[in-house]
Amino acid sequence: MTSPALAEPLPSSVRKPGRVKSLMTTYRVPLSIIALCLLPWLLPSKALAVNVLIYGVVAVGYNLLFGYTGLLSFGHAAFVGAGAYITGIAIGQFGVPWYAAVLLGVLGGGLLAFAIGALSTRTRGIYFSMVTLALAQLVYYVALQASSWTGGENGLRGFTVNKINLLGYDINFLDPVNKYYVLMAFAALALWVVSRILNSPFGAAIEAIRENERRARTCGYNVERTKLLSFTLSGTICALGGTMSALHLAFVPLDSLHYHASGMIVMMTLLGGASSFFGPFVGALVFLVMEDVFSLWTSHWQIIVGSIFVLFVLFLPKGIWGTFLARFVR
Amino acid sequence: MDTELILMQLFSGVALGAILVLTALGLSIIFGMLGVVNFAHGALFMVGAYAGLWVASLTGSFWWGLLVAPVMIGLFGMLIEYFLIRPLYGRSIDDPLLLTFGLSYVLVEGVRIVFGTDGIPFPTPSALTGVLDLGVGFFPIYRIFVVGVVFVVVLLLWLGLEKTRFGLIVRAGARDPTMMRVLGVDISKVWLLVFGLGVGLASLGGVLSGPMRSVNPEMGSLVLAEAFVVTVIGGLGSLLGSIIAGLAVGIVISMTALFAPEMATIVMFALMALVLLIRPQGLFGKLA
Amino acid sequence: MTDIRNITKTGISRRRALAGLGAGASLVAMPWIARAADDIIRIGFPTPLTGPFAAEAKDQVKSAELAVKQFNDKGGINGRKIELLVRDDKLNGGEAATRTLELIEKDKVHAVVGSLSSAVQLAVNEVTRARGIIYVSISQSDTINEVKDFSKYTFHEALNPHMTAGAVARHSFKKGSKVAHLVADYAYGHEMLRGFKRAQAEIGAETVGEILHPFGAADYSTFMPRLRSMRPDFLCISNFGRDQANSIKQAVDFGLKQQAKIVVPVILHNQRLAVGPEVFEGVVGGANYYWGLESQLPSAKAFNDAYRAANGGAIPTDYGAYGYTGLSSLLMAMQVAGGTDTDKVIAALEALKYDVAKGPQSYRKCDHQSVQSVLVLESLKKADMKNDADLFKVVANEAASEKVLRSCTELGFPA
Amino acid sequence: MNAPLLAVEDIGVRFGGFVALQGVTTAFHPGRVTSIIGPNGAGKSTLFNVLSGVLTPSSGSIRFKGQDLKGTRQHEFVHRGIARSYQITNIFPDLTVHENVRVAAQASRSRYNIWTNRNRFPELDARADSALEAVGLVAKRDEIAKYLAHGQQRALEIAIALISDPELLLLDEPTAGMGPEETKEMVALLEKLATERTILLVEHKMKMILGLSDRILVLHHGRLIADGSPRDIQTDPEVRRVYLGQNDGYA
Repeated sequence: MTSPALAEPLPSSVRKPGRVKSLMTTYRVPLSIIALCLLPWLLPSKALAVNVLIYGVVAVGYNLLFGYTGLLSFGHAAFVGAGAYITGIAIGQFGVPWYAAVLLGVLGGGLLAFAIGALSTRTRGIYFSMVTLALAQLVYYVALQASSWTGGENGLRGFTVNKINLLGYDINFLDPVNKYYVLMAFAALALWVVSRILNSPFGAAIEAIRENERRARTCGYNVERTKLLSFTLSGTICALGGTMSALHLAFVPLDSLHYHASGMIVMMTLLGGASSFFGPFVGALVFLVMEDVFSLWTSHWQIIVGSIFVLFVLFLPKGIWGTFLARFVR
Repeated sequence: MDTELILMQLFSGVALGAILVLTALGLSIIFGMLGVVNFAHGALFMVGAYAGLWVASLTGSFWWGLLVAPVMIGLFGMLIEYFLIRPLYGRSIDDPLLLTFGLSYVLVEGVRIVFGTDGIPFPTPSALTGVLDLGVGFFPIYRIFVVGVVFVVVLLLWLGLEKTRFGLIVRAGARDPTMMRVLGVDISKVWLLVFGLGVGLASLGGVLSGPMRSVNPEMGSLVLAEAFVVTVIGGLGSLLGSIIAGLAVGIVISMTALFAPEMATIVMFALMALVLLIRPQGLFGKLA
Repeated sequence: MTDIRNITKTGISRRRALAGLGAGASLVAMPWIARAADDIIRIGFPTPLTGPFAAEAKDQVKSAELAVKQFNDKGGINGRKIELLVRDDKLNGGEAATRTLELIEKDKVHAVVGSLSSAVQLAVNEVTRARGIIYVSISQSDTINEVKDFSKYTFHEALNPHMTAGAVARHSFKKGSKVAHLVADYAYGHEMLRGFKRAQAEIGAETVGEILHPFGAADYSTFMPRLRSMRPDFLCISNFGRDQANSIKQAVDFGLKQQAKIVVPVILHNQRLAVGPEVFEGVVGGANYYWGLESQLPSAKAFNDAYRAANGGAIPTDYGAYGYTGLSSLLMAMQVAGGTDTDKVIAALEALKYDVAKGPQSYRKCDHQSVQSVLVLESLKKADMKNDADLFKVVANEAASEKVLRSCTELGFPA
Repeated sequence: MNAPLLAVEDIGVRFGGFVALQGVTTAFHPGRVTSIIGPNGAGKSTLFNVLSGVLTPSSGSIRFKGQDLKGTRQHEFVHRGIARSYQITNIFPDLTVHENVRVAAQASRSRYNIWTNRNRFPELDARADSALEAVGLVAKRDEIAKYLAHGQQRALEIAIALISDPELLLLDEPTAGMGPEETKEMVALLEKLATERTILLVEHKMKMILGLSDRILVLHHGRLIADGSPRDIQTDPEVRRVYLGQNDGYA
């Protein structure tokens, strides 16, 4: 039980994280992995748990750009989708082994992120959001037109991975538990990578740009190049989420490229809290569980989700996890 | 291709452009004055169409719907500004964008609850049905009427912004809000009115679109994309830019529809990407 | 407004969800609530309860529930009760695949019925195919008939674009008719166009032009001058849903109806209600079902009466009826098979002859397409409507025949 | 006369039709404090922006240590040895004092290192601490910058600028908004800094300028109208007319 004194955030001008908080920061990756191991046994279904993994990775990757670099992209669905499409096409049309297809998806998505980033990071502020949205919509329409590759509006299919071979053992990939833990390894890898990036000097540089772009430039940072690198890394992580989703569903819907999908990523990130490492993951979890549960109650679940989002922007801009950390963890 | 068809296509393009201008104006004005990207623009457009229909069915006249609904929804917009947007001034510029994004979900679902998910019929007012012979082809009278309305609205806006004291305050306020406060102008009142005006324009667009497009809860989603493209090409916040960009996009779509019709949507986004690469701030925009 | 709570009378799934929320919230690790006893037959039913086709989806659910109720009232299948698990697929393939995985892995359904778009049905098909689960698909597509997407577990209850476009063409075009096409540029649009042109070739009707329009466009005004300049006798609009509503509305505005007869491959009851009688007046389109069939067909009468009794006098609609015919065929096959054994049920479905609402139907062996009658409807003038639900005149009722389908060899199946 | 550190040749800046600077030619030699004064809108900040790479001049050239700075991008200026502060306090508000300086120190190396833990650069921490020491902020090391007093924030900004060990330091009104106490401390700090490097100062507080500067430049309507020692400037009739005549010394 928390004491009343701790329930209210202390007005503090000093940043000296308490013992719990600094432990949580130091061991954030192992702690996250433990939480992920338990996840499928706490959620209504394994399929939902895998979706949480996927969107958790996507949101954490997205947050590298949004929360840590301070750039609001409305086009990240393009990278998630690119990862998924490339993986699916590689397996279904070229018979590439699944692990190589994952690698191709991640690299391809990263490359697309580099291209879109190179164009969009030249703009600032609200223009940046608009440009990312427009370029991502362009990707959507290209995928719609290139139907011989992507399946167009029908979606990409025909690449179900039934079993995978790990260290000489055949694993039934249709089994939900197996699938979860294999994909969890990818998620853990992604979390570890993002954590290292955030801990690195580059992590400090993007925070500086978020805090004060002009000052960062005056300090000698090549702001455009740093933003582009952040954009590319963020898009690459999102592409990994996309490849995971391709393996999970054995289907890539065209809708996965639409700007509504980008909006969903933003909502998840904000809901969980863009100011913290694990916040976006929590956001993905809460968003998906909410959707799952509310959509069983009422077909008008969107009004609930929308209202909650509005209230969060107004009153809890730190998000669920961010608020929780600020209030209860020292 | 004969000349008549090309002329006709050009005319269709201008008419479509006028409609695009109408859909973009509200978005452009709100951004220009408040620096807020209203993601609920499309949803408010849709709500406007439903409100127009509702008023028209109560009064039995399309014209009442056309007049009353934009005022009604404009007032509703002021409530949004007062209760939802205002607390966000001074925070990140992204916050109003995110809030209105969430709001659009609420509005769309709200309309689904009240009016159903399928959409409802919105017949063309009987005085404006039929087609007009332009010499090179036939064009719906109603569309010509809409072009006329857009012209009048743009003219009124221009007069209002350039020739009145209120317009002066609005333009000055957009440039330097702190200065206005120093001069004793209650800038928050101006913002309230401008937001209401922008939302009112969005819903006017909705009412006018009712007889042309099918009225359904999702109709705003496409409009939002179109309005974004037009305002971004024109330069966010530039009224003149929106008008020129709207017409240009209309003509480009129309010409594409003649030669490569399946590309008529993609060309809009391609044009936008192109403009942004050459001039990131849009044709008439100022750098942020 | 109906919501799922009202639709799903069993309520089991909801209680389960509530328990899940509680467990999640208190973070108590516990094995997931034990599933229902195996003497219940569970059928998963993904359908887009949110989105533009929510009204059709709700009609589908009501029809499906009716079929389940009728079987349960008769004592179920071999004494086993049937439970319908409705899920919202949000008209999104990814969402549909997730819901289907949940239905299979968590709810252990014995079969899946549903979907309302080509993409969603292909997503569900992919999931059920890999896991050997019987799936009765109830939305239109030519793609799913082809060998590439074939699944021996999947049965295609809905009509396909080839059938509807063909029927509409056969009952509208004459030799020498001039036909202009406005086609949505995606697989479904191209499939409808192909259906029309195939029939045109047989009839000897001439194509005077075709325009592909972007999928999901809102404004069609820029296509109209060219369509007018083609001076067609018929304007075929091969698109669906909102695209159809917008394009017909604008074609009418541009006076194309005075020039040509507008025909569409599929005409929807709810769409006609949403757009209004003035716009649709005289438009001809294909359909799987129309309640007005009851004057000609006893099975339609029986279905309508049962539906009215269960739903406060409402009448069933086209896509709604798929829920009834699709579920009924599956349950009849289970009855024959004496349970849920997959191979036995497949064999029973392949051999099944059924007439539950629209005349005799059966599944073709090679692609599992339901061979069935196709209706050609014409939208009535407002003055000619006898009541609010009296929307269409039945122009033709093309009897079930394998001849109107593409041949098995054409679809890629061994001869 | 040794070679100038920075030589400015016929610099002009135009914004559309507005001429902000015109024909400014001057040179700055190492180890001196030069102040730039002039009424509001005279072009002081524009000149600063040109010298720090924020603005590219419409005409003219700048040579730093004999090298033409043409085409040099703004972020490269600091690597060349020119650092600056801003008129309105410009720090990283949500970082701690130490992080503020440390992130500036890091800009000179390991900018794009995405893999090594940032704590494995002890020399950066040491450099940051010594910069804080120089401006007297060691006690505030772990405080979040936005909660510092105004004068301390200005000092922090100077520490940020100092961390790159610049040869030329451009300070835009370092005492803006300060009370007499804080101003005094800042003047002491500037005097200390002036012993080690070349300083260019934009200021309005005449008393302070006269006490601190070796040389004063006067700008008016974008032109350089006077250049000389504080004594020369005080007696210059032109300067008295356009500048001191309208001001009481505290703008």
